Amino acid sequence: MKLSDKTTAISDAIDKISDGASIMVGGFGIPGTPFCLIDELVRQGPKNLTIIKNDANETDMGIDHLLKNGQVTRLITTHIGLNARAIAMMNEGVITVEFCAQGILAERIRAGGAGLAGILTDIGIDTELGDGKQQITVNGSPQIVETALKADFALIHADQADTFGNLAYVATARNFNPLMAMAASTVIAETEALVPMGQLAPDTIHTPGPFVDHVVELAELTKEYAVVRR
Amino acid sequence: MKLSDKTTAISDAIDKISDGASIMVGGFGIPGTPFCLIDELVRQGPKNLTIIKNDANETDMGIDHLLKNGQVTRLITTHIGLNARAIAMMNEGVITVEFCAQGILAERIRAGGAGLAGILTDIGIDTELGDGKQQITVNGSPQIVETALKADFALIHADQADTFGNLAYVATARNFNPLMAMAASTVIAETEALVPMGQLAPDTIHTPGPFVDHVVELAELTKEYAVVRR
Amino acid sequence: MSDARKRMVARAARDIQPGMTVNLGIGLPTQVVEHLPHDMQVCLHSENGITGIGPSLTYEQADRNLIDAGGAYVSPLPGTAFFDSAVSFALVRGGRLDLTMLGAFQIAENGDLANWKIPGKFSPGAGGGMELAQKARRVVVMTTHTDRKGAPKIMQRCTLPLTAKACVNRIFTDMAVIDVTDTGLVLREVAEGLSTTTVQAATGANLIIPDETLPRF
Amino acid sequence: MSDARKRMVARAARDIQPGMTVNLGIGLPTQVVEHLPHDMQVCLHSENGITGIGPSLTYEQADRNLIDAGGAYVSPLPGTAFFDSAVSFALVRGGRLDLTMLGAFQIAENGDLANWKIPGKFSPGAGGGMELAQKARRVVVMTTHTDRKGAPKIMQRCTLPLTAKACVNRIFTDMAVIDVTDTGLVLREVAEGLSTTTVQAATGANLIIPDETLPRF
Repeated sequence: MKLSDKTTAISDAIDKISDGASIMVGGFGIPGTPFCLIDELVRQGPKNLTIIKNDANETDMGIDHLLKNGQVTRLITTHIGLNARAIAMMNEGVITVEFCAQGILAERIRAGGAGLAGILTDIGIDTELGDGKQQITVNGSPQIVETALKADFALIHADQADTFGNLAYVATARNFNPLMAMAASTVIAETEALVPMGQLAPDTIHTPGPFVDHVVELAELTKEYAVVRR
Repeated sequence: MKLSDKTTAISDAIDKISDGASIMVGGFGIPGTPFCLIDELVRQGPKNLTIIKNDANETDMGIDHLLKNGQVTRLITTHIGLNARAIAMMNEGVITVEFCAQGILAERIRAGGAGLAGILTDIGIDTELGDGKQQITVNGSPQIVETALKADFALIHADQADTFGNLAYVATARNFNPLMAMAASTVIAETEALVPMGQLAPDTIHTPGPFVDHVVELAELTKEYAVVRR
Repeated sequence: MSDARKRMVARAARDIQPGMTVNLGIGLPTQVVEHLPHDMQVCLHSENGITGIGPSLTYEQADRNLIDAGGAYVSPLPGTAFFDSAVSFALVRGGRLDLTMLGAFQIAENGDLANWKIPGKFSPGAGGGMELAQKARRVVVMTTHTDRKGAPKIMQRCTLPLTAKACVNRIFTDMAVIDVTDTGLVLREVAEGLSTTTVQAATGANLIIPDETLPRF
Repeated sequence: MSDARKRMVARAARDIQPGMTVNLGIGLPTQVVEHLPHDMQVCLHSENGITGIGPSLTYEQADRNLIDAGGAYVSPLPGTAFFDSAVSFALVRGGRLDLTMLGAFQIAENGDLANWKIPGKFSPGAGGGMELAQKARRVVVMTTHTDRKGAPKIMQRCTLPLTAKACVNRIFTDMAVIDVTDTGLVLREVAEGLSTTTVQAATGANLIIPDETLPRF
């Protein structure tokens, strides 16, 4: 027995994404954001996308290119304070923004990946974020039903990958990536390094290969991956 | 800044467990079962314990010593087929056994560790395991409310630990350990190797130190950890 | 093991397609692996936390920390990954398990499966079986066609507690290969030397028998 | 930063006890770290997936993949661990975060906190703030005592959308240290040079002022 080869050209991988798709995008700030996959998504230009991402990156960076290019109609996120364009588009009604508490966004995505219908939590109870959500009583306490999130695609940034799609992340570039890599019908991972099969120690793999559909090796990193002076 | 030292003598760590305690115990079969912590629990002898563990080990091994010693009143588990004593005690009403689907036991423990009230799943629907459980409708489908599990203590087996309680597991000895290590009020981890601070690579730690209260370095492994000829 | 059961195992192995992620249940299904081509691209999953399982090991070769869910000592492949029990069942319930092969006590004509409990006799708990049966993309069952007393295991309705409802796609027995379809049980293949009449007589539910000559195994 | 605010930050740092796991929110709370003893046993958590955060780094020293939740480049310590966003908030909601220090727009006398939204003006989303406020074992707030127009931030009831109800244990301001108790807001310490009357006058809720002389900071 051996494991299959999932390496794919970036254009072929992103070509699978059509108008109206829902797309989870890894990253928390700069680390872990798949900037190259996003650039290719801008180049190919599918529209009416729903983006699920912790943040909206910053103006002129990452998913802001998708916003600027008019490809996004809906954003499910936790905080967009560093992207003035995203806030303006939200205020003007050009995009619909659904805010989640950050850890609840993580859990909803994880629940989607784990094949659960949702989770029960008291986070956000008696606040605006709890408004209009189904509540039930568990052991005498009111709990909000937070439904699982799944997506058509997940765009993932890995530090290392093998050809089967086993992924390893580095430092705080991990964040939402391993959760999203379980929760989409088609998972596309870009990797800084494509390593030979067996080079990733089995105990240190963060995302097991069966969750991943396409591995895209990055020839070089764009400047968006670099340290930013503020 | 530096991180605190949580190394504890095995007798002091287990001494915190009193009659009536609920205890999660890691392991799936032999790998990952904290046999030395269990032996000390037998030696100290607290009674009326609730044990939460994937399985009941095998006769004359692991938690079977607790069963034989009359310390257990309740067992929450997924499969006890390899322990004839556990099945006999269940059939005679000496212990109460609550069965969960294996992945649902994992999720209930994880939910406890993640501070959630529970999860929503269709696993076990229209079967005996779903009987008597609260159901709600989510997006038009019936879902079972599986409540979070927490415990007073978790007994964990790690391959490597540092003094702060960062833990790394090996191969299939990981199983329920990292989940239980998040879900108990007091987490006691035995480790085969106690390594200097900084020796575990931050990307390869499976359980971050803040979840762990006591680290017990094992002087030697008992024969129960070894390969078994069947 | 009877020659027919050996042929059943070999036949079942041919249902595993390259690129699949597969979970082989304890018992007969485990033996399927011996019939896979040596260089086949297939990823074996075990619910205790592995993907990319390699061949089983002797006790002398065994790693005490590396077993499958049935307790067999196994080996890693290049590309094996280890993970916790929550991730392991996320893979199952989340739709990433292409195929599971399970044992059975009873199978109903609508695909209901009973394989975990015989009230009063055998109640060790379901383990991971419910999730495998309910959530693998394709569920095939491997079993003797009848029990030790000769009673059919394939029946109109299960009388034992269910593992999962309407979950079975295909049944491999020592007598036949049978598909569970929307219109009922369809006989697809018959063991060497048996007539379709014999198979129907050993089955507790109606079999739809196509007009064409059925393959033998 | 005013001298009083600097002294507030230094005073707040003294509330961090050895062995604690602590999350310092963006803004003033981040500066608390500069006032901790160099060899203190404390584990800093950031919600983007780190425990055991070391000192901040200059841009020249920075690792592009290692930031805190506020975007500052930070360093690891011996014993730092990285993890995903689900584990990070499991730590917060599961009760393993001993203390969080947060900024505030408004605090009510019952401990209600508003710090994430000013309708029509500022609605970038709550980020991780709700879970920190609702689930850290101890929640302290650091803020100027009044807003830029001199209006009190501590009031009988918050008028802005809440982050979490009845969550605040202690309030550090540039004027005072105030505890939220079952019987109301208790003035514990007063900034150098201010009278309790001045503090009360700048506060939109009643302060319980103990008879004894209050410590200065």
